[in-house]
Amino acid sequence: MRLREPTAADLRPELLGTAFRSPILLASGTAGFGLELLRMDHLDGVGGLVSKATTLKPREGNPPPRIAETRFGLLNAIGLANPGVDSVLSDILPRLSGLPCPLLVNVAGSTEQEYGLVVERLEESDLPLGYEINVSCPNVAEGGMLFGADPAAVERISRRVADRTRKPFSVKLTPNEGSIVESAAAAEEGGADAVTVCNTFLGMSIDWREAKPQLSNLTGGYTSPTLLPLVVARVYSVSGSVQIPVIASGGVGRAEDVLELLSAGARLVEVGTLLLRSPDDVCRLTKEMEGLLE
Amino acid sequence: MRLREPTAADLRPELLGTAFRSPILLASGTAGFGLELLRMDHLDGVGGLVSKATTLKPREGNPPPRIAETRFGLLNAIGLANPGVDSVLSDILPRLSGLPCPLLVNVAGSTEQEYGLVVERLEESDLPLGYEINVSCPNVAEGGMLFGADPAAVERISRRVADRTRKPFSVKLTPNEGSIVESAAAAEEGGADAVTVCNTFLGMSIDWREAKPQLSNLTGGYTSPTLLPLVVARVYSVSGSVQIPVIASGGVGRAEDVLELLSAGARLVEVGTLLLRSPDDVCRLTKEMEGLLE
Amino acid sequence: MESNSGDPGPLETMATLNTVEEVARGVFRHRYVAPAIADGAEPGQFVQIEVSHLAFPVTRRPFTVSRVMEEEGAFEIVFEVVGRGTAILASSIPGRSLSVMGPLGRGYRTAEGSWALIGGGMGAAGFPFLSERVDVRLAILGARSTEQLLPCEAGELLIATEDGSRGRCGLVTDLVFEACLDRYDHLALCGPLPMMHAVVEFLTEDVLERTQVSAESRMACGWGVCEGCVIPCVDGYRKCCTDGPVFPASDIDWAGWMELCG
Amino acid sequence: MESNSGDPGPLETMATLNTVEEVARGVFRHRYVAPAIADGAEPGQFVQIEVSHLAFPVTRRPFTVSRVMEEEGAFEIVFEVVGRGTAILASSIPGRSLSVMGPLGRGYRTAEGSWALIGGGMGAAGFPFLSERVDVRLAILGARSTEQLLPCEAGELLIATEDGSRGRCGLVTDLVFEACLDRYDHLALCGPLPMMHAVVEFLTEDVLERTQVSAESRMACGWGVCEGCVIPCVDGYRKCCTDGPVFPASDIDWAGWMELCG
Ligand SMILES: Cc1cc2nc3c(=O)[nH]c(=O)nc-3n(C[C@H](O)[C@H](O)[C@H](O)COP(=O)(O)OP(=O)(O)OC[C@H]3O[C@@H](n4cnc5c(N)ncnc54)[C@H](O)[C@@H]3O)c2cc1C
Ligand SMILES: Cc1cc2nc3c(=O)[nH]c(=O)nc-3n(C[C@H](O)[C@H](O)[C@H](O)COP(=O)(O)OP(=O)(O)OC[C@H]3O[C@@H](n4cnc5c(N)ncnc54)[C@H](O)[C@@H]3O)c2cc1C
Ligand SMILES: Cc1cc2nc3c(=O)[nH]c(=O)nc-3n(C[C@H](O)[C@H](O)[C@H](O)COP(=O)(O)O)c2cc1C
Ligand SMILES: Cc1cc2nc3c(=O)[nH]c(=O)nc-3n(C[C@H](O)[C@H](O)[C@H](O)COP(=O)(O)O)c2cc1C
Ligand code: FES
Ligand code: FES
Repeated sequence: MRLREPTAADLRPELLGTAFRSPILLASGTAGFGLELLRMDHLDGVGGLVSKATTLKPREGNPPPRIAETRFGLLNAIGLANPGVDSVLSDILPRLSGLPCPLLVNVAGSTEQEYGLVVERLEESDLPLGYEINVSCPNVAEGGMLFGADPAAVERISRRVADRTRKPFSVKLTPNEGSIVESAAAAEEGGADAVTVCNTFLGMSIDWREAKPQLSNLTGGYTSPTLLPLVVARVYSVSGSVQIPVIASGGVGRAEDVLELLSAGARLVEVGTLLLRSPDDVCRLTKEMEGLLE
Repeated sequence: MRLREPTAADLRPELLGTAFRSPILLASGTAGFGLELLRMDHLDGVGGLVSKATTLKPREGNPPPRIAETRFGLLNAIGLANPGVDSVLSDILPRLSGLPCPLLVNVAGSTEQEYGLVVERLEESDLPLGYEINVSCPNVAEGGMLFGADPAAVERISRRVADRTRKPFSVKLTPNEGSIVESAAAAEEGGADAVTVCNTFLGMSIDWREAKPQLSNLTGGYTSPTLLPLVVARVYSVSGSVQIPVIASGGVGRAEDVLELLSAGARLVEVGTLLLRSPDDVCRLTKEMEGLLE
Repeated sequence: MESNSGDPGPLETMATLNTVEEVARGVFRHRYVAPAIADGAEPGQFVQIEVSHLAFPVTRRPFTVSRVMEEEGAFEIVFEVVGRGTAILASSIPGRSLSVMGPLGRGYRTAEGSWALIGGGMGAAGFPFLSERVDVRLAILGARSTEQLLPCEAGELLIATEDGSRGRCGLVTDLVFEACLDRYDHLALCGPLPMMHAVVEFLTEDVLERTQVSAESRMACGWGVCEGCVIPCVDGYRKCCTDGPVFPASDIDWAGWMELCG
Repeated sequence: MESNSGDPGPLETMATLNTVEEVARGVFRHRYVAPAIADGAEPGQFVQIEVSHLAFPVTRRPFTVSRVMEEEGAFEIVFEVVGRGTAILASSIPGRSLSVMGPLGRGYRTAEGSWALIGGGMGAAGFPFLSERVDVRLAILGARSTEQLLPCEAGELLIATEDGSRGRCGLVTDLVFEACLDRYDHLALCGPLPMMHAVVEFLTEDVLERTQVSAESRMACGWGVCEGCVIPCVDGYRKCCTDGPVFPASDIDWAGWMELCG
């Protein structure tokens, strides 16, 4: 895999059967299901939106505190809180018809079967462009990152999904366990149309004076623009070892960071923590990249 | 594993058959073999020193550039440059008799055998307190992190070392591949007296305008005080799953960070990147911790 | 879930810091000019302030709207320095321009009738705004010391300070236990969780039904997408930022909340 | 490996920035009071400056000692703003106290006889100090423009600027190709790698043997422990920070260095 010099064409990528107006995707868990952003009229210049994880049954998520800010980043242990696929189908997707960009539904499960069942249900709606299969959540006791660390499980889950949809899907991998390169190859083998590199790095923060964890779940996913070099390395390694496109996720704090990830081989780039802080900043990224490439 | 509230006693830890005057160790690769610090009279308040990796044959290391500073941290791809065990024995260790703190020699190999051979040779010197077995270097093509990701290899290498020395040794693990908890258990099973959690996280930085990597080796080890939460999480997980002591390595930027790692379960804490910047700052850590614990 | 109500939703605006006043040691009142926020805010709503344009802290910080001056297009917050973000904010000088998101959340259901307000520490920050919109007959306020007491307009004002420097020497709860709260049509309660819990434990079922609580929680987004800020409620977790921050007191699972965050 | 010579080795000292001068656009001269460094420094040595007390950048930045004023206990550096670290340094105001480590590395072997100095851009930063210690008969200096030219004391001064604003319009190398360098007992060469490589390619074997090169490399520690700063030499990699930064020109593997870093 050679490094690429990003060009204007990379800002209008065509993949997954779609012409995206920007390589920026809003990362799962940081854009809800898009309703808030739709209300805020805040989706200009954004290429697409990845929904909060959707599971078969509604999930309450982990007990609070679920959020802790550290000196240089953010820890979260939401635990896949979501209303469940029935409610997503009946209450949410119908309200998203005005969405000005494609939607990928992030799908999670605590058993391998569950992934297939959720996708099967979601096929009832035409709205989603496709799916992001989350085998990498660091914040749940069952499934999550344990699947992602095992290439055989990744392949089986990918196959299950591929058997149930003709829509494109990406498999979101974990950087915490196993080999991300092997898991990416397994996803490709199982029929994935893309891989997302990667979910959050496992982190923890302790109030040592009280010997108390900052999160009720003890550990969480750590996000920060300081992690960009870790994501660049993994995007580069995976891009060099699979044929399917790579979606980068993690570490973007500014337009240059997106260009660096594109140079490393990413075709689309998710932005999460920055979106929580400022949807306006995220909407500006594409314009800023255009400026940088001039 | 419960979180601990660090006390003054934790600042004078007793383990590996030794009473340390401080929990601070100087991390491998950031203190050379101690000669420069000895000359600078700069080892007060430091609990011990871990040498640069030592291999059987001299190693030139990777071509330059080996160092790149990113927005929030440092990338290095030194590639285990060292003069080889013969020279360490004949030229270096004899000059370290004045070292005011224990020395652990960091040992690396490109084959499993090599670890045993290097340790066998180092046994000729009484000077080292023991060894740190580096199965986790991210910057070499052979061995390195590939061993560390495979619990069976970790166990075999540990056993080889245990068979050749009665001195204590720690096995330094990788956060990049495999399961650090399983590798730690394998090290314990193989006879390790401690585990070091962990070596550097694989990172990469690209000059996207030129499509050029910042390091000749493309990827390197990324270090930064911003990674503390990642190390805290791994120290906590490993501490809860093995009986042998855990030496933390990574992310320390200030005295509070050391206390957080002690709270997570570490008994000794290595400091690397901060040492490169300021030996004085590192020497002050122990005093600062005393102040914080008052 | 948020209703797709057609209202444009919260905005990110640049607000200009206009006046800074250190009202007590470590407690600051800031006035910001930001007409979009001043016009739309309701008592009990909050804003999310980007305290630094640098990379850290990575999230905004939430503050209750303490008062609005619609003619000036300005709003005020009152805050205590408790950590890094509030320290940076406190060091701002007038003229500084900051990104502010808001107004956010659901404020008080401002009904007719008589109100009693109970506030501990910075919990009273939003009372000035509320007391402009409802008929406040009684306010019971507590603070560590007279210095930290926030002002509040009310027919009757009862005060407790921990050091006895003003009013009763003790806690807000001591005054609450003595007050005749059944008299009032509505109660507003805001303060540290243990204090609110103690008050709620004491209230009769009947009064509890008429009590609204302004809750706090660690927030990442503040606008409903991250699911980070949940408060244990009787029907499950509810988002502090969009379901609240003001909740009917009887909706909250007080025992659960105390156990997790108290 | 460093020799265990008994000398106390480099020190970390607090240095006070005393004078700031913008000698050309984007080029600054800083004078720091730090007797421990001023007393010990030799021409060609460098210092490592902690440009910020904040967490970032995580390493110091290396600068050649441009001059020392022993009576004042001060030393000077001259630097160009090329990135973040130099930008922070350039924004410092007199009176600021910074942590400086030094003097570091091996400087010029300052032998008797006549010297010729060849410097490109900031490569000439160390020449003032060197010219106080040796007999400089010729200096050939190049810069983008007259603005960026650094001063240098020498019997004869030849200048080239890329924009022709002073001296020859062209590169230092153009002047070097015409000069009679065999005449001088010692040569000192410092500048961007491609420029130094072009000069070295042109020198006769004989002159090359009398040439010393002040090398640059990305450094993490600057005091010999990290092995990060190596320069390809004929006998393998050598550390720029402790084996150099000044090397005999004939020790360097020029082709190898150009290929990797040119
Ligand atoms: C809806 C809402 C309205 C608020 N209104 C006010 C107000 O009007 N005046 C005021 O002084 N404070 C108010 N707060 C609390 C204020 O947001 C926190 O004090 C502030 O975010 C702390 O930031 P920091 O960076 O200084 O502290 P940090 O360094 O992040 O943390 C310091 C301490 O504060 C706690 N903390 C951090 N964030 C929050 C949070 N969001 N809520 C509660 N505790 C937190 C931490 O757990 C820690 O113990 C409000 C909070 C919420 C959620
Ligand atoms: C021994 C030595 C002496 C030096 N003396 C001087 C001097 O007297 N005057 C002067 O202006 N500069 C000198 N330099 C170069 C100076 O150290 C760099 O310009 C500075 O470190 C750049 O820091 P930055 O944070 O501004 O740049 P960054 O933002 O880190 O990088 C900007 C650019 O500079 C390059 N760079 C970064 N670090 C170095 C480095 N250590 N050496 C060479 N290039 C680098 C990067 O690759 C990048 O292209 C010297 C370097 C060395 C090694
Ligand atoms: C609050 C929060 C919630 C998240 N929830 C999910 C999730 O439900 N599913 C998922 O695949 N990733 C989830 N993520 C991970 C993000 O999608 C993204 O991969 C990560 O934040 C890295 O990108 P960033 O550095 O831009 O934040 C979550 C991240 C955050 C911060
Ligand atoms: C320049 C450099 C060289 C290193 N070389 C080695 C090495 O030879 N062997 C090893 O086990 N770790 C090596 N490391 C890793 C450090 O020992 C340490 O684990 C790492 O830097 C994390 O600690 P820090 O965050 O305090 O820097 C090196 C790190 C750096 C920065
Ligand atoms: S803070 Fe993000 S949902 Fe409330
Ligand atoms: S910069 Fe560390 S050895 Fe030279």
